[in-house]
Amino acid sequence: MRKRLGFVSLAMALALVALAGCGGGSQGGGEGGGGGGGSDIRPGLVLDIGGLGDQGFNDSAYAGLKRAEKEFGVEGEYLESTAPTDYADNLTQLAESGFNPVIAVGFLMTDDLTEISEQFPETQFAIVDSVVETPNTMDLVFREQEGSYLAGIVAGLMTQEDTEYTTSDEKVVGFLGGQTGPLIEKFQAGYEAGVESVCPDCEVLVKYAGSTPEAFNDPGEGKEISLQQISQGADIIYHASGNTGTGLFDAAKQEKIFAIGVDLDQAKLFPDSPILTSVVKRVDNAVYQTIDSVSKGGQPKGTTVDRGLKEKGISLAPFGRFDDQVPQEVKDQVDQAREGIINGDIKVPDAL
Amino acid sequence: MSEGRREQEGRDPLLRRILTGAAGALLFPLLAILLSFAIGAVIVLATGNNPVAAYVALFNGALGDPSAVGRTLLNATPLIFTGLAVAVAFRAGLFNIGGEGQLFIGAVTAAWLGVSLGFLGPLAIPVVLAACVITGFLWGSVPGMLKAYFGAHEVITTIMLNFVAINFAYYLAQNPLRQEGPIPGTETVDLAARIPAISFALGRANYGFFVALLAAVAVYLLLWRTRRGFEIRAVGLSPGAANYAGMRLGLNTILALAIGGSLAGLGGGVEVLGTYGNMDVPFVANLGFNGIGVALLGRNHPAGVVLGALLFGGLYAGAQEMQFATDVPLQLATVLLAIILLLVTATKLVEFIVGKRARALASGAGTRLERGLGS
Amino acid sequence: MEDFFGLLGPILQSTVRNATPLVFAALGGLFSERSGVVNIGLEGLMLISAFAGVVGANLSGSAFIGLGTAVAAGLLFALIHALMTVTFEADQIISGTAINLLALGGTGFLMVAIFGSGGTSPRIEGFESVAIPVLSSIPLLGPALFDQSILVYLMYVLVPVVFFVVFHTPFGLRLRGTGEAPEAVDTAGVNVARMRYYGVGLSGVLAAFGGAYLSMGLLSAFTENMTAGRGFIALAALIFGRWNPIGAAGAALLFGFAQAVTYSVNEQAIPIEFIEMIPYVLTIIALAGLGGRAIAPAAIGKPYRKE
Amino acid sequence: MSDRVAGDGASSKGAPPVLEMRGVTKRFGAVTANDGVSLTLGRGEILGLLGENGAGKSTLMKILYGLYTPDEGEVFLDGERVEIRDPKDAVSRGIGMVHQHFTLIPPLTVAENIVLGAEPRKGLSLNLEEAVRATEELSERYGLKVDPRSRVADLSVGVRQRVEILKALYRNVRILVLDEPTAVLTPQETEDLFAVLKELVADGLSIILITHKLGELLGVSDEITIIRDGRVVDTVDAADTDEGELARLMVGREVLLRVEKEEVETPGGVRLAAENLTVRSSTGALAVKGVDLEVRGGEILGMAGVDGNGQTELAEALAGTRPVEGGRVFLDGADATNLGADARQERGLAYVPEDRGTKGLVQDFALYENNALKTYDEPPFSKWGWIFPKVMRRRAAEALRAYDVRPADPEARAGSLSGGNQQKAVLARELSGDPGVIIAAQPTRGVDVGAIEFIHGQLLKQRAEGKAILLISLELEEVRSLSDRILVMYAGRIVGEVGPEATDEQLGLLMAGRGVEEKSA
Repeated sequence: MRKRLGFVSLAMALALVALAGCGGGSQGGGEGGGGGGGSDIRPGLVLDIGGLGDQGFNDSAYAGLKRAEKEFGVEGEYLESTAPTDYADNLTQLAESGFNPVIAVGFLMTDDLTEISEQFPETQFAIVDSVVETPNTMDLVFREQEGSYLAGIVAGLMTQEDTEYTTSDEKVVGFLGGQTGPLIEKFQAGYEAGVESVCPDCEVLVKYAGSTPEAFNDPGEGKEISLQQISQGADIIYHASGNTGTGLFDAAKQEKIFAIGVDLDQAKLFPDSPILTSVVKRVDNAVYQTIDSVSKGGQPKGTTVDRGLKEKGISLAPFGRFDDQVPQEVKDQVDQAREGIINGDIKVPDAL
Repeated sequence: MSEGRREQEGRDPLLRRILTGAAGALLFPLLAILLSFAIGAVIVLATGNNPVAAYVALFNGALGDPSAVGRTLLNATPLIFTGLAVAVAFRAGLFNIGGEGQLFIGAVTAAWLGVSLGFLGPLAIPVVLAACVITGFLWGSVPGMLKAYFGAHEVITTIMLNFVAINFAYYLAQNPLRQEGPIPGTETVDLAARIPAISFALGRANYGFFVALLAAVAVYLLLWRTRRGFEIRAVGLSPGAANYAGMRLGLNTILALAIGGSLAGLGGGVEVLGTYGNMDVPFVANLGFNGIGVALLGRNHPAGVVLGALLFGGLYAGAQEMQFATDVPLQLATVLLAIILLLVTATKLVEFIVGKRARALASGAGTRLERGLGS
Repeated sequence: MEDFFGLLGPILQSTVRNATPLVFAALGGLFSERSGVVNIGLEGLMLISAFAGVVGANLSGSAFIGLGTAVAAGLLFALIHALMTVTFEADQIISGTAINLLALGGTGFLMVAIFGSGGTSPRIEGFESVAIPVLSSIPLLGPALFDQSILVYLMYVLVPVVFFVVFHTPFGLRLRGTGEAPEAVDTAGVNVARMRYYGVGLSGVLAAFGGAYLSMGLLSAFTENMTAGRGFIALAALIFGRWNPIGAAGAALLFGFAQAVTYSVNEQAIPIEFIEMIPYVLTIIALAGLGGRAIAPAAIGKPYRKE
Repeated sequence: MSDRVAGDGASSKGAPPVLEMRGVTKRFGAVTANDGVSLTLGRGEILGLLGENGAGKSTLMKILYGLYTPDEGEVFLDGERVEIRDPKDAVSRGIGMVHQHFTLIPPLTVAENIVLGAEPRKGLSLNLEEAVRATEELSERYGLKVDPRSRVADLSVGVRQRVEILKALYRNVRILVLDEPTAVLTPQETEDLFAVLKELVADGLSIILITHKLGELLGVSDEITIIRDGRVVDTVDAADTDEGELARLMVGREVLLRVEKEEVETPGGVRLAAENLTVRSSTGALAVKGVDLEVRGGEILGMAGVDGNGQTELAEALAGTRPVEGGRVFLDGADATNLGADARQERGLAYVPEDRGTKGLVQDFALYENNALKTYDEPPFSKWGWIFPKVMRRRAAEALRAYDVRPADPEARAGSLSGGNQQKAVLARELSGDPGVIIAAQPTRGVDVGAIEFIHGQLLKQRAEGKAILLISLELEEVRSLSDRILVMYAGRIVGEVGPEATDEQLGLLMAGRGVEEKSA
């Protein structure tokens, strides 16, 4: 009995391999097409550690996939990674099975993708937050510092106001980073420059949660760091720390200060926390547009798509329910700065 | 009565030999594996999935085609090392939970020397791996010394040292050894100084697997063919008798943990030179802890460790495919492994299932009364 | 330095918060180990309870019902450990390791099954801080000790209660006896297996309070692997505290303090990796220097067989 | 406690016996430990249960105490058939047991140990004052002096035994079983114990006294039931029998109680000596305090004493497995104080440790590995760090045959052998290297009679070959019959030297430390 089961599964495996092999060249699958036209594409997503439910950029990328699936009537697939060992396997698996495009969500996959994209020259790859120098990999990078600069302006001005959540007596704001490294330092640099531009004597408290990826997934530490910063006078804290930031939201709610979210419009995700605004990074758009461009056909591309405020890849979320607590001049200053960045008058630093 | 006893004498050794032989050694792990798969099937059913489909996918992902086999070998390789690291210490009566940290020490050593000795080409490989053995040895000796000189329990110290080692390795990887660019990690070792892949069909599986097999053979020889191994086993089984026989308990404690450390360290080196080419932050996760399971499943015997590592490696490789082909979450593999571990030493339970007869045979020696065979 | 004193209040407050789950888990471990069963699975017991608490609170909308489900889950997993080690004579350390793995894999699995994705659960109503009038206005110590979640107050009560139970009740006498010399307890007509079930079961209940505090007191959501090694530190606190509730609580406070300090150490001064090491290095030093010679219950780790 | 009905011996005739066991059979796997055993215990009676080690005495008593369930047979209490499920059940039926290995919890106090499982309460809490009071009352009533508040860990074995008896009395026992109670006592302490036992039976208790020592039963018991190979051989009236008959019944053949010892002309030179030797025990206390001794070639020096008076530490210090605090050790005239066990062994010292279970043998090693436990690192077993199991096996097979170890299978696990064969395996290893000096600590403890004879024969053979032998034993009979001279150790000191003709009384006084007072007086 067991023997037969083994045989059956082996046979199935062979069949699967055969199918995948044939399917590689010409695919005639015919789901009725949506807007884009090319319904024969199968987008695949490899998510980073943290995976779905991080209420940050994995979720955002997944939302982009969902949107593409709906609009183009295609059926995509996503794979979660539990360890760095998984990246290569996941990417290979998708490419081998004929998925196209294959999108690596997260800069940690840079090395693996460089190798694998060379093995599958016909497949369009893409990577979020990193640059891979192969002719068939699109680099989906963002100028996070631009949005962070706007967040800095909001923080630097609001800490001088008296509201339900801020007091004017101490000019201290906070920054909560996830894993130390250049990516998050882009956020920090933009934020600090933004604060500096409107409040030169403001103090920016900076603390990172750690040097490992767990630093993106440690709300407990996020909360403790936030509470420390609050006790040092911070009444508005911006985080770029993934799930660690949920600890900030807890602390903000408890101590009645403002938080600034990241990646998604987190005020919508955490309605009970005082999240003034968020620096939204449209990973979903990047994913969606990549799928869209593949669906339009043509050779795989190796371009770098750099998105900032101008390309609407980065934006500052609306103030939402706190809108009436934000004075008009703050809103004006934010708008001016946005203009300035888009037309190049303001140069935002991208490193410390 | 005496007749009955003689009959028993004639029959017992044969049966016992069978039980302690290959079949006997595999009986408990195999039953544990089967049972856990049965429990896993119930869990899969409860989540509204088809367990047959899930297990077929699991099997395919582990052994279904050459690249699946390659993934299994790739996953198993570091687990052989960390499993051996646990097994050697276990033979000395010590519980080494520090495999993770020891592996990181070896890995960061390889990441550093692999780059700086890259000019040596393939010659660098043995040099770098030897260095990993040494740093792993030194790091592993720390809990040994803490135990021998201060009486600090190795279970706690090895766990704590894991955190220290990982943080230390990450510090080196992110600061002095840091590569250019946005990805936190060390520079990549020159391709010439890397452990080559076995064949294209097997994917990224590399000759590191054979290094692991060699390490298993070495551990076998160490334990059963050398003076040191004799001492380690004697100390592990009976510290009192070992001390009485003139063996130094402290020294053997330190050495057993240090040798374990060197094995895990070598594993870290093989991961860097073979699989990854450098040490990124984050690096690998849970290899040390899974090594415990591998060692226990393999009854702390090198051959068993290799088999256990292949099972673990296969399960993780298969889970990937399972996640892909069905809606069963990846974590089922971890759950299955946990259940296997839970059951594998529960001798009473397995005896309960197999029946009292097996139990009487398996523990026959233990229940024999003092008078036994002599009078 | 001046900065440090300014921070002392928040650090103390943070110390109590950090120590609370450790104290719960260490007290739990105390019951288990005093009965002769090593409980390296505290980590897993906390994790599964943290998860179950959030599920319970999410489904019912009540934090107290969540606490109930947390305790139920902790107890259930502890009883698995007891079943394996006491009844089936499995190795205690291995069973504990398996419990940890089961909790890690199980919560990950159930996150997907219940909430649709891994990572972080939806947020729930947790236990808010409740300031105790008068006491909370004592300078420095007041906010640290008396402006906390009710689970923290529960912890304050439990330390002396556990001390009383272990050292001044017939149950405690039997429990200690079981961990020291099970054959003696057995011949005195006390059921060794039952005492060990009680000990391990109580460890599940207490660790569950610790887990619930993490996901429902400290935070208000469950995150995968949110215990992050606290179970092991609790174990170290237990050993450092010499299997005495007061000592274990003291040790837990020390570790909590070490952790709290890391939040305010400036990473420009010391690389962040070294700051992260502080609690672990402290534990090793404590074990080597003081706790190493602590004598564990004599029969710990050994299954009791009636020949 | 106080509500026990005082003994009324008058009604004991005619009433059913307090305890009757009928046809009790217990098997372990294929081994039958008890085969249709029957015995009867009358009220106010002391029944001696005599048998060799492994004859099945302890198994029978464990059945009575609910630790084992019998496969066949019945147990009657006061004529009523009962099934005793567990110790709790046994206790509630008035059965108490003082085990051979004490079942006390060292870190707890005497009172805590006594009340464990039947604690007096005050509300929720443990009423310790009441526990202390009850202990004091019992100890006064039966003359069993103990301090209820002291920790058991700090007590001597004799006192611990009293605690065990008090523990049973606290539970209102009617039947008290004592398993080998005299093994750890001096002759005087034994007499004291028997006096207490007589007082207890006068109070209405019934007692079963288990022993393998022939002599002591005659003085104290009313009837003696002899068990051999799991079966009852006979039950005799203590008044109508003698040692010879008991020995014959117990062993099943005539045994020579006296060892025939050849005269060795003149002892040779001093081969092992200790000079003002001071040694600490594992707990850090001074266990050996300034011991001087000399053992000459061709003599057996006996070392008598109650267990725990420093003999163990002395032996370990002489053998090199325990560090010396002060003083010196000489082997064949050379200072060996700073040599390890290994080096001493290379100079011809053999050591048979008292605890073969945890010291002499690695239970889970095969016999060939145990046989090489000390010489694994020497040729021909080892070269350049490698070991050669084949050579080990061959040598072991020879040694095992020569010392009559059964089975003589080098692959057999040491732990699977009987006590006697384990001890022979130790001897095979220790003596086959032709050592010049032999330290034998408790070489016959827990060993069957056949093996005892063999071991004694081996020691005498070594003596005849001119070896120097230090024999440490708790069995006075053994020391007396084998030794040329006897030293008595008490509280870490040598308190006297006597010849083999010394009487029990002489030795007993020394073992109780009385000799010290005489000396100082």
